[in-house]
Amino acid sequence: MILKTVKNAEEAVADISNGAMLMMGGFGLSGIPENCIAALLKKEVRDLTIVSNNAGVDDFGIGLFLQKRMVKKMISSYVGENDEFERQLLSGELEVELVPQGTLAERIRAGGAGIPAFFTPAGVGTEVAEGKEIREFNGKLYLMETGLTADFALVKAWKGDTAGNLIFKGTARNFNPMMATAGKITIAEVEELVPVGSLDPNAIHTPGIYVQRIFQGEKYEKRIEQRTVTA
Amino acid sequence: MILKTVKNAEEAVADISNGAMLMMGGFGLSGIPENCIAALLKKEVRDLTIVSNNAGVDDFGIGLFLQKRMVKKMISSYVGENDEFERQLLSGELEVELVPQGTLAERIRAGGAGIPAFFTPAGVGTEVAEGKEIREFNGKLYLMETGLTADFALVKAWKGDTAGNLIFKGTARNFNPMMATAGKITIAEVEELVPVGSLDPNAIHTPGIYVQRIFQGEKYEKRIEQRTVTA
Amino acid sequence: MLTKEQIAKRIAREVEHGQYINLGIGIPTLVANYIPSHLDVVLQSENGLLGIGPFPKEADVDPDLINAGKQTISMLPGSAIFDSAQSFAMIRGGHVHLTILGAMEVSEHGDIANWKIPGKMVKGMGGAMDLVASAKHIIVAMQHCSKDGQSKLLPTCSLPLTGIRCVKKIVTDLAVLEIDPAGGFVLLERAPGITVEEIKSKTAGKLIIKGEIPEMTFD
Amino acid sequence: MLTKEQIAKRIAREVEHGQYINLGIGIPTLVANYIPSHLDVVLQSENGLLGIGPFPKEADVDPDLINAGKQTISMLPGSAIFDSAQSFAMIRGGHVHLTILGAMEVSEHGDIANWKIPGKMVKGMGGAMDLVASAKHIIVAMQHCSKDGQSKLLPTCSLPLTGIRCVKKIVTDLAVLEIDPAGGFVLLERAPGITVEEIKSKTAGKLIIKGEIPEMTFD
Repeated sequence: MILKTVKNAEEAVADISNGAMLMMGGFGLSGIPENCIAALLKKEVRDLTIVSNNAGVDDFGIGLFLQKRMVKKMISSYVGENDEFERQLLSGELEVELVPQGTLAERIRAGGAGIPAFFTPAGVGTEVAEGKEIREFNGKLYLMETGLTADFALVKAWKGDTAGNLIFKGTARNFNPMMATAGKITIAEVEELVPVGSLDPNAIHTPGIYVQRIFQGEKYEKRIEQRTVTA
Repeated sequence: MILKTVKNAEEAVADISNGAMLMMGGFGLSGIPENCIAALLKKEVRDLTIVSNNAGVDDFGIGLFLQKRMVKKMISSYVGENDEFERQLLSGELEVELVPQGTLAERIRAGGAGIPAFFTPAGVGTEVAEGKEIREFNGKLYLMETGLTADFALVKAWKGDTAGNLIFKGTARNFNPMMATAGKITIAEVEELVPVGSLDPNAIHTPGIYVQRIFQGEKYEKRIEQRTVTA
Repeated sequence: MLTKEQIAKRIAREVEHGQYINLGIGIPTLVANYIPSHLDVVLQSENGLLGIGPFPKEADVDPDLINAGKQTISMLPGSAIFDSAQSFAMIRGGHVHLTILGAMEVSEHGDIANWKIPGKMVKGMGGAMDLVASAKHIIVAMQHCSKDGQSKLLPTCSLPLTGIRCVKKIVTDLAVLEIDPAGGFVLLERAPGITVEEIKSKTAGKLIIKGEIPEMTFD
Repeated sequence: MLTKEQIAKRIAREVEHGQYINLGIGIPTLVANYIPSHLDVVLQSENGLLGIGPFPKEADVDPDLINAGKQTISMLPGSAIFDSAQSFAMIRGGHVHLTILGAMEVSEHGDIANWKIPGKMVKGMGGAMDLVASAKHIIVAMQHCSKDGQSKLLPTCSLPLTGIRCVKKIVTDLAVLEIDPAGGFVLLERAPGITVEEIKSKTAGKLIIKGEIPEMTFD
């Protein structure tokens, strides 16, 4: 096996520099790469283009990048939980490409899978379709969307082995597996890093071939956005 | 949960009739739906269009359909292990569409995922590209392929629950998960059928939403094509 | 006028046995509470879960288990977890039978707008564009009028669209309506105590009234 | 003339540390036996496995564990299993670094034909078209001439193509050659006892000979 272990988040993100395009896993605050985010905040890299379904909240996740004005452009599907984001967007300080969530997921999968373009019905007849090719298949209209890759993909998994194989937990899986395939360099942080041979090959969510660096993260806060409970 | 259990293979394939288009899981003889194949052989349905990576061997798997002349057309990537197949093909008795294996896998996935078409580099400059749209993306040529669905998908899993959730074993997974998504009716036969709640939700390969009928198969032969061993 | 709970309760009557259903944020989420227990249905959350259960007990709260509204949830036996690409493969591929979602505006041709108010509010479309472009049956849950009294049932939408010719049915605080394939809101039911005249006056788009319009009843 | 094992042995020298590699059926499969143990590489099988191990002991034979040649195999620690769509996502997406496969013909521009002889043999392309259209580095293992003595290194292929301008290197029983980007087979090494003259006479395509051509050595 090819071993991918690095020491920690700082080492993992050491070569991410100003102007980089990053994919960051997570849905809301669930399954986000907390350690990589902290390391990047410390580095204060700037002019980042970030592909992430959401933009965090004002004081956690990608929201912290926005506070420090580290982001040039966001490619996301929903950014409703972040006031600072909305302010920077409406004032024109931040460039934003809003993409339907399924299209975003599929564009990332396509990018990782060597598929340069595909057709989807999402967005036909809306401003999302502007400037895009529309084509009819079997009597229904579709628009062409392109595959998406990034310089780095930062993903967060539950368990991982030193060969880069990953297993996610619950709905913290979300965008992480596709993003892992679409980074030129994919960095995985995991709650538990285990030796090669400890994971069931039949239960791997992301095969190690997609992961270039892996480390065990620490002090996961896993902040909850909407704590809803039954009495 | 929505329960999908049927009694056996006979009940599962009861409404498959002449002229149907079927997808059948498996790579070589590994992971093929043996019980459904036996039930269809008994029914002697004819004029089938079959999507399957391979065509079985002369006396097992889909090869048995060919012996009985039940097949009108095969859509496959490799049919080299079957002499009767090659004979019917060269003599023109059998219609065949040969598709690159990755393109076949992706066409099936696309069909199940509501993607009517996508671009792939496989086959550019070859006879596979004849009549297809060629387009350049980022300096490389790609051809457009279309999504594929079928009237029925027949898949074979290791374990399944009564809600249709499936787990495959080893390389018997192969084409089964994509085909499960692309059948208007998907029939899953499993080695072990367990009650809802017995499988780890985090380890499901095929979510039950894709499966309309499930039953526990019997007497799996699992014939080996090339028994290679180390002394 | 129906309460939010009553809108959810009324929509729950549209649910059929054996359906896989995606519930949007807000009133649609409440629908889950009113689906009759003799119907076997499965709720899909587009962030990657089939088999959403009730909100968890405090002790069972798991930050790694949320719905698309980022609320903590539980899983029912028989659940399956998957990634976002697989989730939208299900949606786009037509495997999810019913989508229930909110809207800012619906047009008499079934167009829907629910993601953007230019210059004012930009939250993003999330999964809504994929859902409305894909589901076989789409029901909108919303107030009949905006807070400043403007009808949200219009000849054409004024806000940026989420999808075109996709909405099949609308349940508001005043009425149940369905979209006529030729255009127009067909009035099916009135909320208790609401007259046809009132609905007519609060519907800016073409309202189609055929025969007597029954009043909804709730136990 | 190299034996099949020697062809495999020579190709194994092309393998680099850290590579993910797909080995085709036949001679390419033998390459696995000769990869130096100090190199960490991972073998991919396109039917859905990363981490192919040696053939199993008789007692460990598992019909649910085969390679793309339908041979029973074992898995190494750290393996991962996946479906065919994921497998070709890896291949098409350029995550597999090196592909080694057989051929019936190779042209001096790197075109390859290996799946069909019109009217005679139709086995299908399997995964070969995806592999040659995608891998960054492609090495062909084959005999220099066909059984009836015809050169398989041609100006242009006569058989239906598998892919165009994709082959980088060729190892035959007579020589190691690489494709010149401008066209032509650049002769790199001779098999023990084989003269440049013989290779020249058995290469129908343009052969490029620069300086002294070293003879391969095997321990």
